[in-house]
Amino acid sequence: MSFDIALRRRLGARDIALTFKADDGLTVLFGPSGAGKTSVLNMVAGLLTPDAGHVRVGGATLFDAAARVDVAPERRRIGYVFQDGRLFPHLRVRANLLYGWRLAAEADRWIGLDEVVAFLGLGELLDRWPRSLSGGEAQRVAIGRALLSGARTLLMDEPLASLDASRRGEIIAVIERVRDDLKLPILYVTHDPAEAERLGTQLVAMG
Amino acid sequence: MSFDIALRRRLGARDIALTFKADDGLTVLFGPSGAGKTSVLNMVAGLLTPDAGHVRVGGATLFDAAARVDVAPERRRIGYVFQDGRLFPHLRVRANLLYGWRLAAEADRWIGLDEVVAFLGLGELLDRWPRSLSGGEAQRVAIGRALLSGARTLLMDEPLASLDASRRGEIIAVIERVRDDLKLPILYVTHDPAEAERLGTQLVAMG
Amino acid sequence: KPPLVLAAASLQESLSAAANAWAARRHERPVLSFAASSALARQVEAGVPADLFVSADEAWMDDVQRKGMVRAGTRVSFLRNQLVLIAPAGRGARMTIGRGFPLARALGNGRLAMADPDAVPAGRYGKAALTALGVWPAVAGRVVRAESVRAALALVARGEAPYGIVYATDARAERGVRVVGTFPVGSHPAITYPVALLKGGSAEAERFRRFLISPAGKAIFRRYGFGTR
Amino acid sequence: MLTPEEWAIVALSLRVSGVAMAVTLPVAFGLAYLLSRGRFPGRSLVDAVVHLPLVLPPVVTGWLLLLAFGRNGPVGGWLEAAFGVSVIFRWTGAAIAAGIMALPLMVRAIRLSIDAVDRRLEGAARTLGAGPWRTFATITLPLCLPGVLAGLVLGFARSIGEFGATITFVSNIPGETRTLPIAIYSALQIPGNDDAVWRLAGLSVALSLAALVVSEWLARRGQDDRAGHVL
Amino acid sequence: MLTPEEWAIVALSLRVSGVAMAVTLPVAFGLAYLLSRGRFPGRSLVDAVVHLPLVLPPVVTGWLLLLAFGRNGPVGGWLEAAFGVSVIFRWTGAAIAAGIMALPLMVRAIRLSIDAVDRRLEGAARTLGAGPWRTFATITLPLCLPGVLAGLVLGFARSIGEFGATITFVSNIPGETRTLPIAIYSALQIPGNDDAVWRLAGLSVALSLAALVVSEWLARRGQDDRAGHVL
Ligand SMILES: Nc1ncnc2c1ncn2[C@@H]1O[C@H](COP(=O)(O)OP(=O)(O)OP(=O)(O)O)[C@@H](O)[C@H]1O
Ligand SMILES: Nc1ncnc2c1ncn2[C@@H]1O[C@H](COP(=O)(O)OP(=O)(O)OP(=O)(O)O)[C@@H](O)[C@H]1O
Ligand SMILES: [Mg+2]
Ligand SMILES: [Mg+2]
Repeated sequence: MSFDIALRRRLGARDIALTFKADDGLTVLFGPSGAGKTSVLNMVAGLLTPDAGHVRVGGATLFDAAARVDVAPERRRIGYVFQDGRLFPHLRVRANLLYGWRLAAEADRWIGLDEVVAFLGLGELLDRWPRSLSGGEAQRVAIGRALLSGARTLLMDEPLASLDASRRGEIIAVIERVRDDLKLPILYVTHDPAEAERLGTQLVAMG
Repeated sequence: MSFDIALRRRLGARDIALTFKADDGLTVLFGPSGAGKTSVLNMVAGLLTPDAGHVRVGGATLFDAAARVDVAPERRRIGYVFQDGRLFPHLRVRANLLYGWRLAAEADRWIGLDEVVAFLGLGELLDRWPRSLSGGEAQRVAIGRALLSGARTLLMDEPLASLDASRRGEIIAVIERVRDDLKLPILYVTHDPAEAERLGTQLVAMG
Repeated sequence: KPPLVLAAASLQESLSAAANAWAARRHERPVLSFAASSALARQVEAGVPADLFVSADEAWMDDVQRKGMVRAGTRVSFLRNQLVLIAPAGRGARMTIGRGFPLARALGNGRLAMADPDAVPAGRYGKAALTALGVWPAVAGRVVRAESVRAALALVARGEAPYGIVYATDARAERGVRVVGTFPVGSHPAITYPVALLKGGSAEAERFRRFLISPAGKAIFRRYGFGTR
Repeated sequence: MLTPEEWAIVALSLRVSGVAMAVTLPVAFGLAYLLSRGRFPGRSLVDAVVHLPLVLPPVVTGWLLLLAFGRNGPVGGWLEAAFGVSVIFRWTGAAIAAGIMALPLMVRAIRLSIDAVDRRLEGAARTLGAGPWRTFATITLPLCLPGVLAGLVLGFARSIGEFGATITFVSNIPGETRTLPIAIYSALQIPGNDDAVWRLAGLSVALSLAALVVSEWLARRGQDDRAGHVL
Repeated sequence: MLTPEEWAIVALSLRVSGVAMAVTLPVAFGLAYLLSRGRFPGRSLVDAVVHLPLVLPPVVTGWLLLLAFGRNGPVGGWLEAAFGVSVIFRWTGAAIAAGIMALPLMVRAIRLSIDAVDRRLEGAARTLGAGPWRTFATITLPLCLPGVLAGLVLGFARSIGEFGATITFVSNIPGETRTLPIAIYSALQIPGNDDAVWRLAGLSVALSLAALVVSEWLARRGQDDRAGHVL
């Protein structure tokens, strides 16, 4: 069982709630804008505390309101591609990519800088500051940063939203490899039915 | 002739250059990530000064390096949906939407707040601060803000990137109406072939 | 370790000269710290490791003594000063200062610069003198209360005030002002400067104190315009 | 509780600091904007001059003010000749001293905030039809409000505490230039008068505490609900 | 150009301000962080106490320091008993006075920058495996560096100019506590000695000008190339 999730959280006037279990593979989370997909990802990552429920990933309990378990985000070993990139503005692209990699134990690293740079096409960007990147370039760096952190679980919030078709294809191929060869549980948000179709092992609808 | 554009601009190590003329309707600008699409839009809007060339929209010269013409952005009457939203963080959603509308002459307003709120589904968001919006919600507000400014030209940088299919359909319908009934020139960036197919009167490739 | 002497700022030149003379007699030159008498007195009262205190003001020395910080029998008022009326150089007529002298008329709508009559010693002496001479009520509203005698002196030297009241020693050293009159000695309490050895003061400090109040020491101060007694 | 005389001192202090802030704030903002956005030769010089009142002992600043605004000084002479006004020995002079001493603190805080404004938002406002001035008033200014507020708090506190430059420049005239710190100083000069010192110092503290609480409340009102991010 | 005595005064001033900044900066940062992020009862009180040295006339602050650090004072007595050290009439005391007077300026500037840090970036660092401390050191701290620098510039300038609290607290002892402003005061006490005053004031100005230029250069180096946005 890769995900066993039951969450409830109040945000302003809205109540975000979701319960699902998913087997190994890539779980696509879909739903209309504002349904609460990003909020769920934040709760799984440990950045937002649920009001009630539990989060179990790959058998490990990361959060359990009843049992008062709440593993710190940095110990959840989750790679998160944020919807809005969130690159560190004071670090060059290379340092952004290596931020998590440097913190990971040697044994946990399942991909290297060179490979990431190659399939994301980041070669010429390594010495640039994030603010000078185009929208798609920033998104690719964010994907690379999450992959390089040696995570055991991936959360991806519309990672391909503003990328062109050929680049998408290359990245999808890598995600498939992570899903099939490394067998990492992946929680994936997308609005693109074709993407959901191709990548998803299962679908969870929200809202 | 809606667009007559010839531009060149150096950005760091890259040279962005594009020349095209387009008839009435919606011109789709497409190209890989980093090709310079956003830069071109910025130059048309007057936010980035080209090193050389000219920008003519609907017969009016907005920029001409040789003739030293450079119309100020606020007098170009261009509605711009930015790739990154750029909502004003210190104004509530309603004030964001009305920012340009209040500045437009009565006669130039071709859409009202109620209509925008209805087809973009913003009803419950009007009193919220931008920072609490979800990705797709913020994008919709950005679209509404540009439409409400009474612009004579629209620039849209992947406006539908993170919206679900049904919301997309509604917005596309409005864009078609603007294109066909109001006959505003629109310069539109997208990576989605289906979107380009459905909306584009013509296509311009970059990079 | 050389003795540490806390002394009123107005004694800066004269006491430094005295310390140099002391050093010339093959003594270690004392360390001199100049500040407002009030600040120094508070430091003494806080128990700082100083040896001698020279105040421009008997009241602060009284306070220090009351708090038990003075070595008994070492307090001597050894210097005197005079109070003078000054005007900017080249202006203002000489005035004979006596009962009801026409200071208010001379001021016109100008200001009279003096040190704060409620707080600073020079101001207190000035107010006492003007009161005794019966002119205080007429000029009180025109008084500019400067932070110190030096500041009052500067106001007159800059021409911001047509008249000022300062010590004779100050007026003497500033070329921008001239003395137009001297206050009669009886018009105000005697202006005297006490010195005392502080509790815990060293033997060398006591020797320096004795030098200051000796004829040789007093002669140095007279060179700077002080009277001695 | 307070004697009438103490009330008068507090009222004067508030008037002096209030006027000083009202006049200095626009100047500080202008300078901060210039230093943050301007690229002109002599920028470092302007920066340095703005910092001078901070670096020089207050007495020296007061003395320079006296030289400039005095009857024979360049500014003072001109004021006298042109308008027949004199600021020396007047509460207006105290306000000038307070404003000048507060200026560097205010400029720094405001500048820090202007530096941090995301200029792309200004571009967005331009495309929506706002000219440079309107963009400034509706986008730039509100976005750097935290810095303006911080500058105001620092400046007000500094001006309430201003002593050295004021007494040197405009002396200590009851009802005119005897602000709280000057009254405190006078009280300090008299042996055995510590009670009066403590009372007056307590008043200063109470005054700026009130200002502080108001400013915190204003800042909180503006910020917390906007933040919204729950991460 | 400078007399040996003047050199000694400059060196002492630099030492006093340098040590004051080195010690005060971490304290100021800690307080700014607490005030920006902390939510605890008594927060306003801490805020008020931090501002006190700004509000009170420096002489009063100096006197309070004297009472606290004097031989019979609570801190001074303890220092004496525990370590056998006394800061009174020592340059270390001057550094304490300079640091205390600079503290409020530094806290405000730094706090303004911490308030402006986008906390979502800290969240991102956490998901990448950085614990709270590492996140602080690699994300929060660098992002509020402009404020730290601004605080340092303000604080340094203020401490170079500090006079009232210093002379009240540690007197005017050549080679030990006679910093530049105190030397200027001493020179001012001697009528007709304006040349010396101007020389020393010029020295102060030159000193902080140098500090200012260095800080601007540091700030520029850090910022301009990162900004990158051409809009
Ligand atoms: N502070 C708040 N006050 C009120 N509502 C909030 C607040 N924060 C978030 N919300 C609402 O919670 C909902 C869930 O947001 P979330 O970002 O999880 O949506 P999403 O499914 O990721 O949407 P999108 O596809 O547009 O990114 C949104 O409707 C949002 O407006
Ligand atoms: N300051 C700079 N230094 C170097 N290169 C820059 C700078 N600013 C922009 N660029 C580069 O210019 C190129 C054009 O950027 P632009 O944002 O216009 O691309 P885009 O076509 O919109 O891409 P996307 O589809 O990813 O948004 C990018 O490769 C970007 O990295
Ligand atoms: Mg989302
Ligand atoms: Mg782009």
